[in-house]
Amino acid sequence: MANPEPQSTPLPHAAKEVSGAVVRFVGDSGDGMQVTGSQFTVAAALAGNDLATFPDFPAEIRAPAGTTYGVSGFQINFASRDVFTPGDSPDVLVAMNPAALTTNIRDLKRGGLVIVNSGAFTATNLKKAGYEKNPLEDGSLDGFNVFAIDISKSTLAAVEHTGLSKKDAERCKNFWTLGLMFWIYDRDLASTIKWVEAKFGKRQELVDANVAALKAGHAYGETAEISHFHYKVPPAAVAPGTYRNIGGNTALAWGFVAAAQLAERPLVLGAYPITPASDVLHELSRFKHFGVTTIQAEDEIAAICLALGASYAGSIGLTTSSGPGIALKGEAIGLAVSTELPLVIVNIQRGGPSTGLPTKTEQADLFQAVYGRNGEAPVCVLAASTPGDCFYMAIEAVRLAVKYMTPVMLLTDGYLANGAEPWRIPDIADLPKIDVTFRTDPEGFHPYLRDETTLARNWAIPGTPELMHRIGGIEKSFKSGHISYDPENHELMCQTRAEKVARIADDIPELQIEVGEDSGKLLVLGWGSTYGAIREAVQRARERGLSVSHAHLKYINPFPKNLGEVLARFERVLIPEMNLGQLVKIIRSQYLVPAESYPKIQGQPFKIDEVEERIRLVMES
Amino acid sequence: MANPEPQSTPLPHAAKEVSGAVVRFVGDSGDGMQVTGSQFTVAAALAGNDLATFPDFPAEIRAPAGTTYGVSGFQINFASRDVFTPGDSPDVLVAMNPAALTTNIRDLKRGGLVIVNSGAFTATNLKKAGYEKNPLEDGSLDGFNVFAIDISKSTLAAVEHTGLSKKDAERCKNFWTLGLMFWIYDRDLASTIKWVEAKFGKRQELVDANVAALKAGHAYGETAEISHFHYKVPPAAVAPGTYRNIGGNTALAWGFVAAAQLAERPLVLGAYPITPASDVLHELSRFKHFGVTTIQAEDEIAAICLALGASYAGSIGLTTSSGPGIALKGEAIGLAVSTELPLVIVNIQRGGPSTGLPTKTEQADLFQAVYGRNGEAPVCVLAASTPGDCFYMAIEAVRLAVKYMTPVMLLTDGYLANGAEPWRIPDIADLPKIDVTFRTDPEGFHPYLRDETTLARNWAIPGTPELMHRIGGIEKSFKSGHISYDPENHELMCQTRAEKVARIADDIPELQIEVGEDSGKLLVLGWGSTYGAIREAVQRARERGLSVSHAHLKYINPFPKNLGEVLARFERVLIPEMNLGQLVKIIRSQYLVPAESYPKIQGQPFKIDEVEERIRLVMES
Amino acid sequence: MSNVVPAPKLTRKDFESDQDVRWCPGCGDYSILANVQRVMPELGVPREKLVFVSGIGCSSRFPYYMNTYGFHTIHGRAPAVAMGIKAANPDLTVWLVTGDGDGLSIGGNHLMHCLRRNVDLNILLFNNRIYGLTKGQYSPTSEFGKITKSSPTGSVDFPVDPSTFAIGCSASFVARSIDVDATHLTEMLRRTAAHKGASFLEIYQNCNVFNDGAFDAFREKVHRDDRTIRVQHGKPLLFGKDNTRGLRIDSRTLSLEAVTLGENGVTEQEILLHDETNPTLAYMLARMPFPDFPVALGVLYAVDKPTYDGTLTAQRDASLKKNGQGDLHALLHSGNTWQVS
Amino acid sequence: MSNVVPAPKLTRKDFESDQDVRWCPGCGDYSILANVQRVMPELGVPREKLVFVSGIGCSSRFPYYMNTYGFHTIHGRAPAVAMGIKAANPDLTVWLVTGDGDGLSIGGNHLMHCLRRNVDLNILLFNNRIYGLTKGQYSPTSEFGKITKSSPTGSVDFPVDPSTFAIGCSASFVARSIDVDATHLTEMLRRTAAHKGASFLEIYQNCNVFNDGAFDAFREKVHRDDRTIRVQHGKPLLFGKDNTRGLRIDSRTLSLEAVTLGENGVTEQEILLHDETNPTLAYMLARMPFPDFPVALGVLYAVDKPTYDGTLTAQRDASLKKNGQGDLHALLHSGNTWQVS
Ligand SMILES: Cc1ncc(C[n+]2csc(CCOP(=O)(O)OP(=O)(O)O)c2C)c(N)n1
Ligand SMILES: Cc1ncc(C[n+]2csc(CCOP(=O)(O)OP(=O)(O)O)c2C)c(N)n1
Ligand code: SF4
Ligand code: SF4
Ligand SMILES: [Mg+2]
Ligand SMILES: [Mg+2]
Repeated sequence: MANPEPQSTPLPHAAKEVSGAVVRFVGDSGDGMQVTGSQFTVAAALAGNDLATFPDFPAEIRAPAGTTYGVSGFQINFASRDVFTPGDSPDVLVAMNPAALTTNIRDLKRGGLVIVNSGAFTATNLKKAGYEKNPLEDGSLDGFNVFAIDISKSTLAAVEHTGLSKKDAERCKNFWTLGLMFWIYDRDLASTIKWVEAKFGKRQELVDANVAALKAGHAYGETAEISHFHYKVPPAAVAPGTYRNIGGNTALAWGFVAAAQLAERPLVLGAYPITPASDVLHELSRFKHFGVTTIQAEDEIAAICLALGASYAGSIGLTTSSGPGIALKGEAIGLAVSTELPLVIVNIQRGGPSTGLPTKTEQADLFQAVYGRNGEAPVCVLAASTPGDCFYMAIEAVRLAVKYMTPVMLLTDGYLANGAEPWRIPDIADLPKIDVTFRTDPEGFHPYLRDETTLARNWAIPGTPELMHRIGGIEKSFKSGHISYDPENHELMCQTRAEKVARIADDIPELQIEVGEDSGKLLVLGWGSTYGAIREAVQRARERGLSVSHAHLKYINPFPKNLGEVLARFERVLIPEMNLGQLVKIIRSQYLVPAESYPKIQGQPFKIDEVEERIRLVMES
Repeated sequence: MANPEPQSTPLPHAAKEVSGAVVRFVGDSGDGMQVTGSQFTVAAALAGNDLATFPDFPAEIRAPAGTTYGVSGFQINFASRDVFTPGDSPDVLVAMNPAALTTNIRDLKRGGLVIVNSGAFTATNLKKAGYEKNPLEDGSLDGFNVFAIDISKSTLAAVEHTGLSKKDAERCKNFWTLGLMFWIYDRDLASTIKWVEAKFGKRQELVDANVAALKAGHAYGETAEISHFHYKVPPAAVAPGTYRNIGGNTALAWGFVAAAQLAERPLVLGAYPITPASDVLHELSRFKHFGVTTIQAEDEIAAICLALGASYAGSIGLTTSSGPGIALKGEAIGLAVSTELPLVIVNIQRGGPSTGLPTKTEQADLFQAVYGRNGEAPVCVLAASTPGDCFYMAIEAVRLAVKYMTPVMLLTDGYLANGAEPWRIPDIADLPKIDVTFRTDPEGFHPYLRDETTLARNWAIPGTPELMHRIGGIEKSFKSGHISYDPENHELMCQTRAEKVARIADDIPELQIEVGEDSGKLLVLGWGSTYGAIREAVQRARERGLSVSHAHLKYINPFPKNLGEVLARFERVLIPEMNLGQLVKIIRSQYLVPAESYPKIQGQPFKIDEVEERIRLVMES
Repeated sequence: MSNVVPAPKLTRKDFESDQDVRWCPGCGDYSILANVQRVMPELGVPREKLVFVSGIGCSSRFPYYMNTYGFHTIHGRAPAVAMGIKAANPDLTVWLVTGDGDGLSIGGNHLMHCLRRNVDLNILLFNNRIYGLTKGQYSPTSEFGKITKSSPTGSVDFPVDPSTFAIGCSASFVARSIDVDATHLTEMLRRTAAHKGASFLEIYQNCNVFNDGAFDAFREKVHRDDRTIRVQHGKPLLFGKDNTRGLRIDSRTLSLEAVTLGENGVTEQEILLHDETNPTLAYMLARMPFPDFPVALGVLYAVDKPTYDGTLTAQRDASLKKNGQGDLHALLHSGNTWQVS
Repeated sequence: MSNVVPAPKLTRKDFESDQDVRWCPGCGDYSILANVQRVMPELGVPREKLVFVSGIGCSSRFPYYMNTYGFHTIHGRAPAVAMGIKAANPDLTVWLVTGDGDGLSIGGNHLMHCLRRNVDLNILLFNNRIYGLTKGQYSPTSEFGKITKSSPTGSVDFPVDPSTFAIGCSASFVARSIDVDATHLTEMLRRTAAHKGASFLEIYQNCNVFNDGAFDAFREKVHRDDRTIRVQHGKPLLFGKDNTRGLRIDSRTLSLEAVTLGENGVTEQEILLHDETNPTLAYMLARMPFPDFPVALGVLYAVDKPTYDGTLTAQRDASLKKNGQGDLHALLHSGNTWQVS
């Protein structure tokens, strides 16, 4: 990780082996940084590195060029060892304009490498970015290795032969930059060239221009004084298999497609667009041939109601949204609880309260998930911990929903949604089938007959002869399923619904220690997307000799059966969360342990350093 | 309380002094039981008794006559000592038909007095009530003192002279019954006669008939063998003042009228009808001349949004609803949190989840109140403990909302809403003014400038010159109020909003012990409408020598500052709630005390006996 | 085919559930229930393929009384739930029962979107111009100035006319009937059932407890002929005893006139013919001001239009045809992958 | 009165806030903003009495750019918030800015109720037929079969026409304009401001990022004359270069015809005069199928009707007059009371 090393002067062209690096690409929204980052990612993946990525979009669709709020970024952490987060501070910052530089330079490692497109450092752009002086000239970047290259100009020169207009030609500058970065990290250009060909297909001049820019950038590496910065990151030792890079929202969508196939039932998604959940709708709407029906509803209430209607009719009902949209679904979740229908609700959390920080990440909807409804309305709550895990948790959500005839809330967040990681593609045959049996026997039937073990009521769908029945949100008799206002029956039903969800604990894995011993001084307990940062921080703290372990909750309601025991085996418990301390309250109320909260609520994921530092502080206190 | 005494044979006509009684009137929805109960209540109040009442309506608007689900009831507990609940088991049951008898007889005290209208015990009615045999004849009522009187026939005879149609004449039978009850409890007929005259005013024949029925029933008491049952309940020793009987929803509405006057601001209510909250809308819509504007919105979301709009414009915004409606308001409450506008949300809780038991009471929306929103969205949560207390808590909700520029959620429930108690009318001059100061000074103004003590932002309303500004649900800069996506600023704002609500603890009364010592073996901690039952149960347990005290929370977020200390002074803490244990979880998470839950979720309030029994069990364990 | 045993013919009784009907005695809902149960056997849909979906309100208790599948949902949301049912299984015949509060106050948006999308549902809106279940507040169809518990000095809202609203939402079928007229109502129920797409039937329904007599001015036998017009496709828009009155268009003012045949030389020639497919006429008929004009009952508008669920199914089929049955393995391996061994 | 110092005349600049405008370069929203800022000074309402309320969407960012009071609320709920503001202080002039998604998808119900109630608001609906802020899903006004991220094989929803919807909701003022036509737009903004009650102005607005060219077929200079008709009260419904085309009613079929003057003997006589007060005409104009008919721009409908807030105020005043200022002491002591001493 200790690269670039500004003081050393390795021979030009000799790639120095390093264990990994964190690179951040930043530029104007129109500069194509997301494409650049993705292509760099693919190359790293193909080179066998482990990696994690995170894009950072501006809140505005297309802010005026050159403004600080129009800056778009993409960060990748790739290494020859296991990687769990997109990295804390970049080793390399690629900044395509002054606004990108000013908003990102403070994150760069001291001594890090800065590559800037000096061609974009015009007076206007400097002003838009709020610079009084040109930072490339005023010494404010001292302490970094700065390479100011007129990338715009170099790109124009490189693609001149293609006859593109100046505007179109300049657009290739991200490929020039990518070429240079490929040189620095000794990557193969082939996969990107293939991508460019596929992407621009019929427009040969664009293919030519982008490839020419890419190659020119690459060639530039060889020649300039930048050639000192030439690294090799060997492949990581990862489990054998076929891999792909996958983002959280894609993994989630595919997980639901898989779940539907495993259950051999159609999937009906009711959704209303909202950042950062919309992409799940987009992705699933491509899968009609998988038996997936997506409905863009008029609002979030309609979205959940139609998913519930679909569940009632025997499909797997799914609804996806984010905080404010989930707030609107509360009443209908209650109906799902009362009618005991399977339903999966996904909350891809973003910064709140209210509209909050729509494009930023947060974990502050946990209370809403566990408690946010009128009446005693227990739902099963799950949380995915990495982008790839979204795939498996989607399947798990469906499994539990249909097996227990219950709504299941699956939590992810903006960080998981947009982040990506290499993912070993599972063998379909290894995925366990999800058993769905509809009631068909009229003998002794009523809709609230229950399975003795799971307490799930039977799923009797319209279309089944002789099972005609009526359900609704009014309390029902335990014995007949008819409306009942009987006092004792109401208590029995409330307890039964609670007990049913509680029994899911018998059907889920026990909590494992991810890193460290089974007992000790400190347990760092996390949930959701903080997995990577906590894991690495605990690892590092352990390397410094601290008695600390990491466990991570993917099941929040109910908790794994052994959670109480696990907590009891540690002297102290620290819970880092991207909120003001929600899981910690739930844990305290249930187990009466003085778990300590480490809250961070900045729209940004935890850095490994931050967690490590907090562990140190706690251990010292 | 030990009355009626079936075995004793006091001289007829000599009223025996007893300390109090519980009487329940039950009949068909059309039988006028609510009127009967209310009139009986007024007479008891005028006689100086302390009392509490509870009506029990059927869920159906007007169920077919004679059915069990059409039974309407009214219970009153009146005594010469303090009364805190409508009573556990009635001493006297007045049942106007078989359906009323069958659905209520199991609640009656052993040896209690049953008065039935035998005229309604026809074959059809018996069948509708599910009786195979006539219970008046088959010995199933042995062990009670049963008086089967053909009240229908007696009433017809009594009013014959008025020339009313048979149908109208028979309608007077509730007044006949009331007359008899007045005789039994030695009440004055005057107030009811006055009421009848006012009510039927122009229709003299109805006045005559009802008064005749009343007097006939009264006269009946003198003559029959029932004359053994003749009691006198002396006046209670209550604080001097002017009293009235008041129901929870009325007190709530009047409290808001008072609050608006105390704040010298108009009140704008946005509401959508829902049981059991609608009556607050009905009541407030009569007070236009108090500066109260009520808007029946198209739904609950519109209702809260328009209340928020009104707050923004400088009125006191109020929205009232019940569980499912509150669920719909979650997103907009978040907007109120983010825009830091004063807003009062009242949840008159009913049985859930979903539509649940709409006409029954419950306390299961506490989690929703405290936690039920996306993001870190703290609101102040209050709970009223008696019908009369609703008046004061309404004022308190408004005071805190405008002082702290925060949404305040006030919880009551169906039991408080419909229950009633005598209430000492406060002197207006004693009610503290609510200070409202709008910002008018443009100097240094921005909308999120804060008061240093309360952290409330300044309230700058449209119409104020030079203060034009924009607010919304996106995160704002602490320093300027403009939109801000800055990470540290977001954390600061989240903490500030939390801290602001936390500081309310400095501004509310400390928790008092209602009954018992300041420390000891067991604290029974309640909140909301369980006040009366817990108080009486603790009192009785203490009379049996147990070391138990009662404290009651009216402030739930934040808790009173001394709550932790109070909890620590007791060996054990028991929390009875009409849910599956919600407050108990919040207390445990905050104070890490092993508080024990006593849940009851039957759509019915706790009985004193139940709480007392649980106290006994806990003390023995 | 020859092996299929013909299902025994169902009767009205077969559609009665085992639950006691719990509306107030005298409520208009009883008559609607009876007529629906009467029409059901004619439609030939097996009971297990029928689903009655409703929101919350007196009217929304309807499903409990039908011996079919039934889903009593939450206030205002029945259209969304119904749409989900149809999307999951277009094979089911879905009836939606709602009230003027449920369907037009809290649920107005879902109704609008379900109408414009033309989801294949049979929608019955029981319009009693009041909130029944919550005991008598004014509703979005209550007349301006209505005095109720929540509007003691008169409501300040102008009402919305359900059928006009439906027309504004581009509904493909809009009809109106009335609880007490069994013949007309059953006919309208048949038409509603027959229409493919979102069929919207507004039924005037008397709430004898909280809004008794709301429709007496044209519901009473004596007024019926004069104060209602039963529109029929292709037939002249005549009304009144012996059909002596009629509707004519004033093309200068582009508005309807109620005229009497024979008076001022008016002949039947001038009377408009009803055309179900004409949206403008439907719009005018729906909103004729009473009592200057009669209340229009019947099918105001009916056109064929692809249904939402039909298009969904077609897209599903097309996708299957084009892509074949989805292959999960191929999906997971699509795009860039790499091998680690 | 004579002591009042006349307020200095405001200019467009006075209505610009200190915030950078953050729409995509080229977005139609810029032109609308400029025209609103241009019209504001003419209206003579002091800035502090102006409130701009919006929901969520690109369009809903509007209030941030106006140097007036502004409330950027939550998705779809602006009409309800605005109504609360007017109920609390009818003295304020409230503008509501919404989008086709905000106002017609999630917020359709509030919009409907606000229109039927005739709350005194100026409502601007920016119709770009797309969800802009969430990056390009189809909206309720997108054409059937539209291909977007959420409808890769084409949307299955029939669109709703905002103006037709407003007419179906009994709105008292319905107008339509277009972002690029400053003259027409400012005129419509003036009319919108002048109307007492819920004034509904639909503005076609180009989203050049996600739905570029949505209105080109009639927005482009070359097509403007032929493919739009600018309706004006009392004037004949003429359009086309040199006004050679016009709209005529076919009273047999009760429908509009687009005719060419001079062709088949058509004379100007036969051309309909526009009548803003005729709901039927408004309905027909709003929903004319394009491109067989031109797109109608202008005030389609405008009638006077009591406003919601006006009636509220009147009731408040009447109650004060009747009951006097509310007396809390008397209220608490009303009914049965008793004395304990
Ligand atoms: C979310 C929610 N809000 C309010 C209610 C209370 N509520 C039940 S039915 C109803 C109105 C019923 O009116 P309508 O739809 O006209 O039906 P009717 O009873 O007149 O048949 C209301 C407001 C509820 N159940 N849920
Ligand atoms: C409750 C909620 N649901 C969804 C969203 C996401 N969202 C924001 S704007 C928008 C649609 C915007 O479309 P439109 O109103 O047409 O405005 P435009 O951006 O096109 O101007 C959506 C779905 C949200 N902010 N809140
Ligand atoms: S309240 Fe009205 S609508 Fe409801 S059941 Fe009774 S009569 Fe019918
Ligand atoms: S996305 Fe479209 S509507 Fe939104 S600002 Fe950009 S161009 Fe305008
Ligand atoms: Mg109704
Ligand atoms: Mg739009």
